[in-house]
Amino acid sequence: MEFGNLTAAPLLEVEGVSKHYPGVLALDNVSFSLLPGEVHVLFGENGAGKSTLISLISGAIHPTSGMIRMRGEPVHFASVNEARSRGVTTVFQEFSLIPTMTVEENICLGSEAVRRGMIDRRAIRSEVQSVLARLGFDLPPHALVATLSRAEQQMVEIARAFRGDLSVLILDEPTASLTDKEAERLFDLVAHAKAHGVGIIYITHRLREIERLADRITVLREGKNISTVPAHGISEDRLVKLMSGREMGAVFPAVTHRPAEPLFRAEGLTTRSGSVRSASIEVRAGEIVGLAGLVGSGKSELIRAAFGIEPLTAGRVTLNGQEITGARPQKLLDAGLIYLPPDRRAEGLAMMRPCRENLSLPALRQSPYRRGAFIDRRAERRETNRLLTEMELYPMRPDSDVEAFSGGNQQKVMLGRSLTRPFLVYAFDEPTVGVDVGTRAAIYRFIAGLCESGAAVILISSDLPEILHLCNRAYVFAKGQVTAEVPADQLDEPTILKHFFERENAA
Amino acid sequence: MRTLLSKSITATPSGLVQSQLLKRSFVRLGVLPFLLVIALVTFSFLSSSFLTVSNLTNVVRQSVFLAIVSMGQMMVLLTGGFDLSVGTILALTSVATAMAMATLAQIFPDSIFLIITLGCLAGLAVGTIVGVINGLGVAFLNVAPFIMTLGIASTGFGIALSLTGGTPVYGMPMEFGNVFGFGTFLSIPVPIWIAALVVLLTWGIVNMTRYGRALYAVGGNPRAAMLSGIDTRKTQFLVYVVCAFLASIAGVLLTARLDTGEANIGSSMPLESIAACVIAGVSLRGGVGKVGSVALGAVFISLVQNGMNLARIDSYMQTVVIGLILIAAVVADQLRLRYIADLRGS
Amino acid sequence: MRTLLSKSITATPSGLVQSQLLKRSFVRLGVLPFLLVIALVTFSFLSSSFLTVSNLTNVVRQSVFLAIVSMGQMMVLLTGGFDLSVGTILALTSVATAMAMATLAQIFPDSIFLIITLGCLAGLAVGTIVGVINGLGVAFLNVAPFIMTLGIASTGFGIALSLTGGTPVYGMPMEFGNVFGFGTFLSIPVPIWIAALVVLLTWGIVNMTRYGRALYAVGGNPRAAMLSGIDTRKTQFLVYVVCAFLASIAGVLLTARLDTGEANIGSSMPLESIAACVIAGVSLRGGVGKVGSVALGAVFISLVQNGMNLARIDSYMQTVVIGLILIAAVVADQLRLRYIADLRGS
Amino acid sequence: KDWFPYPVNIWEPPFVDDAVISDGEYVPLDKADQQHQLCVSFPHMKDAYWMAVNYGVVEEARRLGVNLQITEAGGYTELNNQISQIEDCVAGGGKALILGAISFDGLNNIIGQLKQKGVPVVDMINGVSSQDIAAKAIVSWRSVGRTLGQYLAEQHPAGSDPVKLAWFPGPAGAGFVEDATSGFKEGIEGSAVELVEVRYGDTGKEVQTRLIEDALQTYPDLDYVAGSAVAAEAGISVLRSNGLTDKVRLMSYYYTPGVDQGIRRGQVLAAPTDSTVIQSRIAVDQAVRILEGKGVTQHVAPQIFIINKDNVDIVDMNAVLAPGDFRPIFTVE
Ligand SMILES: Nc1ncnc2c1ncn2[C@@H]1O[C@H](COP(=O)(O)OP(=O)(O)OP(=O)(O)O)[C@@H](O)[C@H]1O
Ligand SMILES: Nc1ncnc2c1ncn2[C@@H]1O[C@H](COP(=O)(O)OP(=O)(O)OP(=O)(O)O)[C@@H](O)[C@H]1O
Ligand SMILES: [Mg+2]
Ligand SMILES: [Mg+2]
Repeated sequence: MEFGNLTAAPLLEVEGVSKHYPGVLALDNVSFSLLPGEVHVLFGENGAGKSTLISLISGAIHPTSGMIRMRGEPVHFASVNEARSRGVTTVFQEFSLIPTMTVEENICLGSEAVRRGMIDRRAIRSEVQSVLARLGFDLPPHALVATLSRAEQQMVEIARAFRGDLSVLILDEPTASLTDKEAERLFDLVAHAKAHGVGIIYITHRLREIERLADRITVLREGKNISTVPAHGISEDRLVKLMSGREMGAVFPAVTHRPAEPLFRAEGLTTRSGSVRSASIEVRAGEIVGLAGLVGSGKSELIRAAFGIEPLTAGRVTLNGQEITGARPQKLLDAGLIYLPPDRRAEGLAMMRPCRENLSLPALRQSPYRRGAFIDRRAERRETNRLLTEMELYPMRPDSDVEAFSGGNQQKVMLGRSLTRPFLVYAFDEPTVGVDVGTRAAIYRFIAGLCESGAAVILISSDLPEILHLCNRAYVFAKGQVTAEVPADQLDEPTILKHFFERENAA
Repeated sequence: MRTLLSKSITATPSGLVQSQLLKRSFVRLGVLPFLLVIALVTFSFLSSSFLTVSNLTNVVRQSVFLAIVSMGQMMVLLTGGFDLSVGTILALTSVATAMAMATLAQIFPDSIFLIITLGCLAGLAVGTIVGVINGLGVAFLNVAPFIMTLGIASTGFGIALSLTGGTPVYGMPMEFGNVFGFGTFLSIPVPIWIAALVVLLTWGIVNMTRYGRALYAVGGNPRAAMLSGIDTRKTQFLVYVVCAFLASIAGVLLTARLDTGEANIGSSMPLESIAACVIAGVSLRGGVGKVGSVALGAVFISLVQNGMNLARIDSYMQTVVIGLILIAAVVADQLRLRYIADLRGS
Repeated sequence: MRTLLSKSITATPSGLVQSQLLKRSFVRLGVLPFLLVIALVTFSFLSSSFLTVSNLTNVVRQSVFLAIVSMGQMMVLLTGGFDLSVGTILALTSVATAMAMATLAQIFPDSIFLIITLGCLAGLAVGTIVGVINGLGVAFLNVAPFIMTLGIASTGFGIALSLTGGTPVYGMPMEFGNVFGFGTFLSIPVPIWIAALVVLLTWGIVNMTRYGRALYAVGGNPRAAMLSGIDTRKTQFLVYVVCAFLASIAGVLLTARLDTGEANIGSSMPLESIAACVIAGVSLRGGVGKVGSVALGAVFISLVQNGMNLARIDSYMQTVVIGLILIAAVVADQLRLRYIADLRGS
Repeated sequence: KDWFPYPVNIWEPPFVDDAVISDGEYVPLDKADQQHQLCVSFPHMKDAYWMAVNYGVVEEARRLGVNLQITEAGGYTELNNQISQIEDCVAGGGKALILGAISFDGLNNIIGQLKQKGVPVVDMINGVSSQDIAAKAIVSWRSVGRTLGQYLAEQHPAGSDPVKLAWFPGPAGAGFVEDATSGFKEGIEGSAVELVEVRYGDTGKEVQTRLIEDALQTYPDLDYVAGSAVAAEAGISVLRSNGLTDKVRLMSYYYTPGVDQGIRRGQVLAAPTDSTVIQSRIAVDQAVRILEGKGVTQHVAPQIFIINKDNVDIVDMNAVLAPGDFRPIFTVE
């Protein structure tokens, strides 16, 4: 692992910036510097202020105090556009994509090639194609972004950053919902950019990536810069301690599976959109079953179809012996199946509603929330507070709108829903998208808890280690079909990867 | 972080503290109470007869219809919808009620009570049916609420006209008007009692029941609501029915007040009711809004109109002023949101 | 429902192919062309004088004003906004143009050309200023477009009325009407030429320029647009100015057509123009819409009105029919979207 | 110079359908004893006709030396608003109400209430069915329509070659529109005039223009376009554009500056007038007389007459129209 030369003049300096948000001091006098040709990782708990910091640098928001220098001279980016014109491009954590526009339009949005005042369609097309080719992302350029899965949207967001010439590249959790295949391509490009003297700020919660990419690491906690350390030879435990300020056990708990009677069975499911074709899986009580596969392989769609939000053309789904094919979510929730979607913004949360309401939503027809036709608001308050403490939400602001929460905290609120009432089968789709190591451990613990308390858990994940450590069995998807069921004893990386690409090898 | 912040607040000099107090009430109560007070003061300077019990009762009675309609409109707006047919519903209800009563009066001339009850029911039924149609269109045919309700508005108006031939319908028993139009109970006009009841019920539904939550959820993020097991279609369908029902209550009251069935009323209701909601801070994108404020909004609009009449402001000027006031109200609300920003969490 | 549909499709493989063909064109062209054809056929059966060159010219000429206004309205809708003041802008422009010309005609009785040019400019200026105010309010004071434009509409109307007392403003040079109202070029009425130009320009702006993209982006997701380096405020501000400018062009043409300045025109414009957009598939949530379809939408509405007049459908029925047609158009569009889904799958 | 004495019709007994109508002359008070506060309520203040009414009441109030507060409801769909405005005005100290009603029956309640309060109501222009009014200064729209119809019938008596007429009275549902229409139908009954079409529509000029254009498409052989003044004015430019100016003739059932200009230029054939200004002046005088307990002719109205090219120059326009430079006034102090 090679080093950005620390002697060179810094490309970017942030000097004592603070950012006040209503009721929150998101950044507290933080200083930070970026050298040309280095990958500088920002590391910290959810809500530590990472995104806020890079939002400041990229001109999306403005500091309450403090200043930013670029190549020595002070700069005040009034807008993202201005920052970009100075070569600062950003991949935001909450995507900056327009759902109603096509992939192509999104990729070149705001800086379309123009000829004589008119948009130059041909130039744009070729440019987009080349970018996608370089990244090796196979995305349909004319598909509406609204019809893409979160992962695919993430790829669009990334592709956008690699257009034009850049001097500072900011990546806010770019791999949060990517599988290794896509991630690998990204890493190559990062390395390439780095070799050309681009300074890269990289935010991630995945320790493996830090190990893989980082030259220096800046740890933020509660909006303060705790310390900046060179990456080589720093241990994970040390990082985690810096991050959370306390010792932390292993990320992955030891799960004891006691597979009992089958609770969830999907047989020969085929979706109308064709994203899943005659796929069958079975999940037993007391076990965690993983669904793995590349982006767009259909691992989510299978469950989405079972949960009645993707039209089916064939197949049947049974829950605890009772047929539930094509039933609507309300019925399914009552029957004991809950699905937690991967994209909290699009499908998870009502952003302008308070945290509390978002949390209690699925359980309002159950006691203790229910009082006849009414809501027992005291009980609701009590329950939600309990759940939020259980989910370790910090800062604890049950009454403020989730809009104002950090990414990870929003995730916690959404997952908290699965605790509001008991279910037989839990389906988590990318449950740890953008959550910090501590929270992740917490989430894993409570998933394990669910399993051990005899529930059936389906874990859809692009993060292999998750599958490997937590699952009892795993189904591997490719091109919308189940290519393999991997039993516990064969559950290791090579086996699964083999099945990822099976079709391609065959073809 | 919270500790940090509360420090920084307590650290602020004493002068700031008082302004903080004002701000707090501003934030809690919203901007309307302040506007109401301002309006009251201004107009009582401009006209001696403004700040009298009789006139203020007057104002409230005049605002009754708008207030009731706005309740329904608000619920629709909460789901991210729209109801442009409330005016037509008023008209249809009025015509239906009058016709029903007129016919019944022919058949059983002397059983007043029966006539009135059945007449009202007929009116409410007709109005509510319009809501059912709106609901079906929006919830099950996915027609954009704007067009659905606009289309129905035009259709219904046409029907009302061809029913009446454009002339008023009379022949309702006097008692109807005497009770529901001009009657008083504990020296407060009956319509006000009814409106108060409606507002109270709406408040209960919106804040205390699951259905109310569903309204906010559907408006806030339909897909999320659906995944959380809320029947978004049912929620939407119902809200249009409820809205229509409330509108037709207003229609019945208005008919009682006019003592005739008129096809030609309510045309300004859709925009006025939406305006009442928006100045009360209801978001047209759905998911945001408070019942109390909307009621105030309706009263506020009527109050301003009344005040301007008493202050003898020439009626061209009035249209100018009312326009500016609407805008001013929303601008003020923007300021309020800023303050919220300053206060939140501390 | 959905599953049923798709089943029945997969069930009939042979019928599938043909229906697919129809569907594809349906999907590509949208629903309006079909509706237009249907309307044309129906009405030419109902009235012999309908399908004549003179009448069709008539229809197009009548649709000119709505078409031009709808262009502006559409751009506003694309950004997720609203413009309820287009009617008032029409009225103000009309009054301003007429007054300016009348006064100028007093001063330089014989320099017709000067009078007309300055008069038009005056009208356009006044109209556009209204847009500037709307823009400032929405983009910089964050007032909800609905209220901002509604308030301005009321204000402007009041001003227009107090300028004229509601009576027509006479005294414009005949030539103005002769050219812009009734003149023809290559035996096609001048207003049609101008409208065509406006539609073409709008099409260019919306589809060929960065600003056009910005409109869609801001409507599609304002925050994302901002993060993509688009100046959302500027975009919004401009769109209201442009909309007002187009509306005032329509106003000038209408004035020429009526030969008088009128404060009482355009009251139906806001809703009609929005309706024209929505049946053309423009989303009120912003970000979706095609210029071509909107132009068709405007023509369609005028065509139906004209057709019904020629078919001697009585006025009451007309309001009923127009309402139903609006809804039908949108329902048909829903079917289309469902087909799109199928096509993507198969 | 004074407007009175003015030739009027007098109804005896007042307010009943089968009253005996006699001719007479109206002479108002020359001053009010004290400065009464009167309320005047209009349906709207958006066209030349109501401008003439406004002119009439204002001038008469000034002449008599009383105060007025004038409100306008904003259109014929705003009945509820008119009621509120009346309540407000009375609450504001109005001693009497001069009412241009939106609805024939819809205001009976409020009128009843006012009577109990001892506030006399003078009914002008549009008319109401209530018996609780104190006086009426009304030319019924029905008889106005009938007058126009009869005028036309005289020119095309039964037996003469038939003529086609399209009728554009104004917004559907507005009382005066429906009345004028039925009156007109009565007028042309049994004549050679064929009423081929009745088209309601908002009294915006652009709407009327469109209706007329379509009518001309439907009936290429149309002889007359008649209806509201707006329709007549719109007709002028439409006919000009289709080069039909001397083929199709225009008539209006009430009188406005536009119609006036049209008649003088020979573009409009004829229009009846209810002497709008006088009617309004009488209403004010009646109100004052009632307040001062002086004798009042309870039910009276100017005689209707047709204005056409022949008499347009001799008619005193101050009895019919507001002066060109007049702007609506909403308060007289
Ligand atoms: N728009 C906002 N309004 C109010 N508070 C905000 C807003 N955005 C962020 N915050 C607060 O600022 C703090 C930092 O948020 P930020 O998104 O920077 O955290 P983060 O380090 O990116 O966390 P994550 O890893 O979950 O993305 C959090 O406490 C968050 O609640
Ligand atoms: N939320 C969604 N809305 C619309 N289409 C979707 C959505 N999610 C997935 N799809 C479509 O279904 C196909 C399969 O997506 P799916 O989510 O099942 O893939 P996946 O294996 O879960 O990969 P990932 O979810 O990581 O993208 C995708 O190519 C996408 O086009
Ligand atoms: Mg973040
Ligand atoms: Mg997925």
